[in-house]
Amino acid sequence: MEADVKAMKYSSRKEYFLLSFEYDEKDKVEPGQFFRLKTPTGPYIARPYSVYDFEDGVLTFLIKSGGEFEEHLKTSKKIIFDGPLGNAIPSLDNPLLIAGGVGYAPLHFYAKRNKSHLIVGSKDEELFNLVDIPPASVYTVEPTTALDVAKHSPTTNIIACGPIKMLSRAKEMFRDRNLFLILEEKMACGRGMCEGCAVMTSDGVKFVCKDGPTFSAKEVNLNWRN
Amino acid sequence: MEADVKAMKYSSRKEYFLLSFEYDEKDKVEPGQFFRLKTPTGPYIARPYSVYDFEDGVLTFLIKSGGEFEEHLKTSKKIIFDGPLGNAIPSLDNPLLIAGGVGYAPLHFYAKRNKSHLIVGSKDEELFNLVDIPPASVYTVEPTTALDVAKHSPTTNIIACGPIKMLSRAKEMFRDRNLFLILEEKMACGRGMCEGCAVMTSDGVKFVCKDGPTFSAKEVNLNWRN
Amino acid sequence: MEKLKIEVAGIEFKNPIVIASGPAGFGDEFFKYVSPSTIGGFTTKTVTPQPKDGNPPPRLVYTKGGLLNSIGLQNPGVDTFVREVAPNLPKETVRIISIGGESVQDFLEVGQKVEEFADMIEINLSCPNVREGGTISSNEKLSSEILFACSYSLSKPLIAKLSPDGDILKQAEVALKNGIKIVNVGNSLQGAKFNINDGKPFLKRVVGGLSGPALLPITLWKVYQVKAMFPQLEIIGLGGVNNPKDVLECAIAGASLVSMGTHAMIDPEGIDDFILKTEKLLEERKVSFKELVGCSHRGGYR
Amino acid sequence: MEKLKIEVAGIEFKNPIVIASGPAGFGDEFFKYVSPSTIGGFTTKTVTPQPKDGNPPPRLVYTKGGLLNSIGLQNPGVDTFVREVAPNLPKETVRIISIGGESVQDFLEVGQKVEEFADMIEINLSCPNVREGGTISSNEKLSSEILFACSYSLSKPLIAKLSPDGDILKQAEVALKNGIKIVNVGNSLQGAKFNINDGKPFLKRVVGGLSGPALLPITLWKVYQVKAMFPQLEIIGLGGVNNPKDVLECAIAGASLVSMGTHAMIDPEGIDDFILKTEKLLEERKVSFKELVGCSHRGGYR
Ligand SMILES: Cc1cc2nc3c(=O)[nH]c(=O)nc-3n(C[C@H](O)[C@H](O)[C@H](O)COP(=O)(O)OP(=O)(O)OC[C@H]3O[C@@H](n4cnc5c(N)ncnc54)[C@H](O)[C@@H]3O)c2cc1C
Ligand SMILES: Cc1cc2nc3c(=O)[nH]c(=O)nc-3n(C[C@H](O)[C@H](O)[C@H](O)COP(=O)(O)OP(=O)(O)OC[C@H]3O[C@@H](n4cnc5c(N)ncnc54)[C@H](O)[C@@H]3O)c2cc1C
Ligand SMILES: Cc1cc2nc3c(=O)[nH]c(=O)nc-3n(C[C@H](O)[C@H](O)[C@H](O)COP(=O)(O)O)c2cc1C
Ligand SMILES: Cc1cc2nc3c(=O)[nH]c(=O)nc-3n(C[C@H](O)[C@H](O)[C@H](O)COP(=O)(O)O)c2cc1C
Ligand code: FES
Ligand code: FES
Repeated sequence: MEADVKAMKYSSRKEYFLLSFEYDEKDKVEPGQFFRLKTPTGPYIARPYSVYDFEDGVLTFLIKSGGEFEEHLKTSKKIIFDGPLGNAIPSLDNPLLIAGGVGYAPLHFYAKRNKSHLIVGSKDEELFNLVDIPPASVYTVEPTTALDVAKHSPTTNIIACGPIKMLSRAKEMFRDRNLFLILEEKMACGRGMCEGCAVMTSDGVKFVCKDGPTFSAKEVNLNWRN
Repeated sequence: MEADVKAMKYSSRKEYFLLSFEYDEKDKVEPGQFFRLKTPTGPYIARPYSVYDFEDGVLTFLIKSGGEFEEHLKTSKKIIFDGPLGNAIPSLDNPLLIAGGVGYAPLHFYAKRNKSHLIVGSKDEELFNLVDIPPASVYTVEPTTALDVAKHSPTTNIIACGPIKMLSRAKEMFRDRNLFLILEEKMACGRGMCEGCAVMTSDGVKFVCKDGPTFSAKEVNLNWRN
Repeated sequence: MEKLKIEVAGIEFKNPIVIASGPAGFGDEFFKYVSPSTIGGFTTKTVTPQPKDGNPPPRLVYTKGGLLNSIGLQNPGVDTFVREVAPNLPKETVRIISIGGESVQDFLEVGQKVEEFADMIEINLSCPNVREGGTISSNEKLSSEILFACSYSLSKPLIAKLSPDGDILKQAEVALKNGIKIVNVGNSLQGAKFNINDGKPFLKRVVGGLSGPALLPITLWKVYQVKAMFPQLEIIGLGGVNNPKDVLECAIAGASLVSMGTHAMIDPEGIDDFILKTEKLLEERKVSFKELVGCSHRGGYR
Repeated sequence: MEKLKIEVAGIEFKNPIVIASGPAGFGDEFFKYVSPSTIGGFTTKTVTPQPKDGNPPPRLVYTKGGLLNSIGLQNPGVDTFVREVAPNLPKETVRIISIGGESVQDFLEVGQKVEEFADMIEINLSCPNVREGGTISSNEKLSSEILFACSYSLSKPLIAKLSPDGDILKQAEVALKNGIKIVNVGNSLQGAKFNINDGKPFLKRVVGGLSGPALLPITLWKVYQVKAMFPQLEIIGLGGVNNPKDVLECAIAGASLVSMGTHAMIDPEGIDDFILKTEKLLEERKVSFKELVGCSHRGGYR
């Protein structure tokens, strides 16, 4: 489907931006789901982005700058999109949300719709000037990471989204909690056809696009990747 | 160099369009010269277009729809350009200008700056609703071609621009007149480096971009192409 | 849709558009978006004797205007395939089952097990993402033996899927000599991409298969050469097709069928329209697909 | 510019960016836009014994994200070249003269005549646009003889320009066996495009050479393979380079020099900036170009 770019707002040093366009909600959009985005001129393969916000018929995405998609966005007025794809983050009782960098996107949307605690970490301070963070959340700039902070929380239910190294560490640290990880793999079809976004689980190879992106930490073997 | 698209105006059935952007005339722009145009997202190789008009710092081009350049223009707000390239049409005494289709572009510009007679032919009537044609010009829709009309003119100096078949016929018909042809060949560098836009002349292979695009009909061997 | 019909090896195709092996998987997801009655044929993901997990991630790398994949033939193995997948392949389209393996034995085993569910069988000799030491097609002896054994033992029409990386004429000759009448030209082209932040390849096996629009001119030249040298072969043109115009170009170069992988995967909802537009191009030119096939070798159609 | 310096075959390059043979012609126009002191090396258009008119038009076809060319080695012939062009090649950059022909004799004649004006000589074995029956590199015997004779008779460092269409390892082996220490991987890839309005090829010889960004992953994989098999060869990475990142990728794969044809042609004014950006990428990563060369074969640089 096609839409006009409604707004594209950069952070101060242009490391991140928020992209929004109107979406006539034919299918329900849930936190954790993603859309595949490209422009009419490229990139050739649409890139998947988690929904950062959906309000009053406007979808918003939080995107890290520097790639081919942004290159095309710089001149294009139109978006070609496809979604919502993937599954919703499970509804947990008052979970702790741990976000690293643009991993904040799905958790922002989740926090808006579900009671939860939030810790956001970023190497790059300017992220916090771009996004909105619910009151009573914690945000932290490296070297103190979101995980360092989270360690001190007693909450059982945890949902983490961020760089793979952070997720691996979270899996180590929170072995005995009810931890969910929102995973990322390069995608081509976004619908479980091409076998591109594989993740190894206790139940064999699964796909981030179709079976995820949220997985129970216990279920996934992140070492397969290394 | 980069410029914002100032206007893009289509003919009724979208077969043609006029594209304009601002140009700060560092180099003098003369009728017969061309610019290489693309957008930041493509096409990969910029396409050459003759200047249709240059007034008040605004360059205008007359372009036939349907190609890759238009594809990118549909969404792009920016033009990347390069020019003016090529040589000016020689200044002749009150010449007859014969245009076929978008071959009208350089002749429109020439007619604005030089006293001349003009005959424009087009398969497609809607061209005439898009472009402006000086008063006292003739325009004709196939099957009566611009050449059929031109036959009856006694003028010695003739400049023709249009499809290669029209130019070949003009060369046949006006053997004993002072005929100039504005030629077209696919171009890559636009500056006489790549040897892409070859034309055979009595003086060996020349290049449309560097030695043309206007050539004396006597000089060129159009049969080399067939 | 009269202008699109074509018969190949005695099999009627309502149109020449065949979905390529792999990008659309086994069809279960794909046919949620595409009605099997619109497409000429559907090729399954390649099936091997044993289940395969495929390669560890990353399996995909984005490149400018293309895609590099290293899936590694993940599939449930022929037994599960025959039990759970094959019987459900839609009969409204020509069912092409792609078979893979390492040895003659492998190909025969898979071929024989899937045969009853297939209208045609495609012998995948050219996967860039599994064997050490190159594709099977780069080994003339092994591919000869596989093709000969399959020709001898299988009764459904066979397609040999060749590699765009090797000598295409040599591969076509090997196919023809071993009883094959249809060749698929070809698979994805071998490519690599490196991470400038650590100096390592993005893909663990370094090499992946490049697909996408940029391949089209390469595909067209290979199709043209094979048709020029072996006019008796039927050719499937595959690699980079992404526009209805490309379908006509493939036919003109010599292809009797035109296959699409990546494009069908990234825009399944658009396939219906793609086929309608292909038909429209033919109608505007008052020519049928069949008349176009190989016409560049006869001086064009006009 | 310390981070960009590299020495190849005893010749100092201030940076590894070498303009490829052809798209920038003989330099007369090109050096109006580019200062020779900014680029590492400049390769002339290929020179043959006799003048060549080249192929009749069209010589270019636009493809999606690429360019198909069929120039046909138009050049003034070696005698005019040596009289009018060669003495004026700028000495502020490494002057590489590309030589072509049909026979051993041809290559020797051109090589000997141009040698005094060249810092290096590139032996073009891979032009897709002149010979009937394929490139010289597809003929092992002929290319062996040419390379052997040149190695024996010419004293400037020699580069063998290989074809991406043939078996790159075989070609590299042939080069090495015949005394060549530098290989250029590679030329444009063979491709074709057909006119759907008449069913004919756009190019009179049907085939042309495809260049452009999409080739990069293909080039990288070929560079990687050659470096893995023949670590003693110095490699020029060529085909699809269009971004400073690509220069680093080529080095990582194994290239000691990185060449650009089409990109240098379409954006000569941008080359200065391109080289500055390449240097900046290296500085940000605290690594020199030389350290990157082939580092993927050593587990990366970090
Ligand atoms: C389910 C899911 C959800 C996602 N949600 C988000 C989200 O909310 N926000 C978000 O920003 N991303 C998200 N992503 C990631 C996103 O899909 C893209 O992968 C990402 O934006 C990069 O794509 P691109 O087109 O911007 O960059 P690409 O062109 O793919 O490049 C990616 C990066 O690599 C760099 N690069 C290019 N070439 C090289 C090289 N040779 N060596 C080293 N580096 C190189 C580029 O400069 C760039 O920084 C999500 C992914 C998944 C799977
Ligand atoms: C000096 C000079 C001046 C010029 N001035 C003008 C001018 O003023 N106005 C103007 O309109 N043009 C002009 N041209 C031509 C222009 O440069 C382009 O060649 C032209 O616009 C087509 O480029 P494109 O990107 O639009 O289309 P392309 O993408 O190159 O396609 C060209 C046409 O071919 C069709 N096509 C694509 N593939 C196939 C196929 N397989 N078979 C058959 N057809 C196919 C497309 O649909 C399209 O109609 C000039 C050229 C020169 C050399
Ligand atoms: C994700 C992906 C998976 C593929 N899997 C297979 C496969 O299992 N068997 C096969 O023969 N080809 C496979 N291919 C190759 C395609 O069938 C096709 O030959 C190639 O992608 C070129 O065509 P395209 O440009 O239309 O995609 C795969 C390609 C992709 C992109
Ligand atoms: C217009 C044009 C002319 C070329 N002429 C030659 C030539 O004379 N000799 C040669 O060895 N290669 C020639 N080439 C090939 C280039 O040197 C280069 O190998 C190829 O274009 C791939 O690199 P690129 O993608 O950087 O352009 C030519 C390429 C183009 C596009
Ligand atoms: S992206 Fe294709 S299976 Fe997930
Ligand atoms: S376009 Fe390169 S010489 Fe004319």
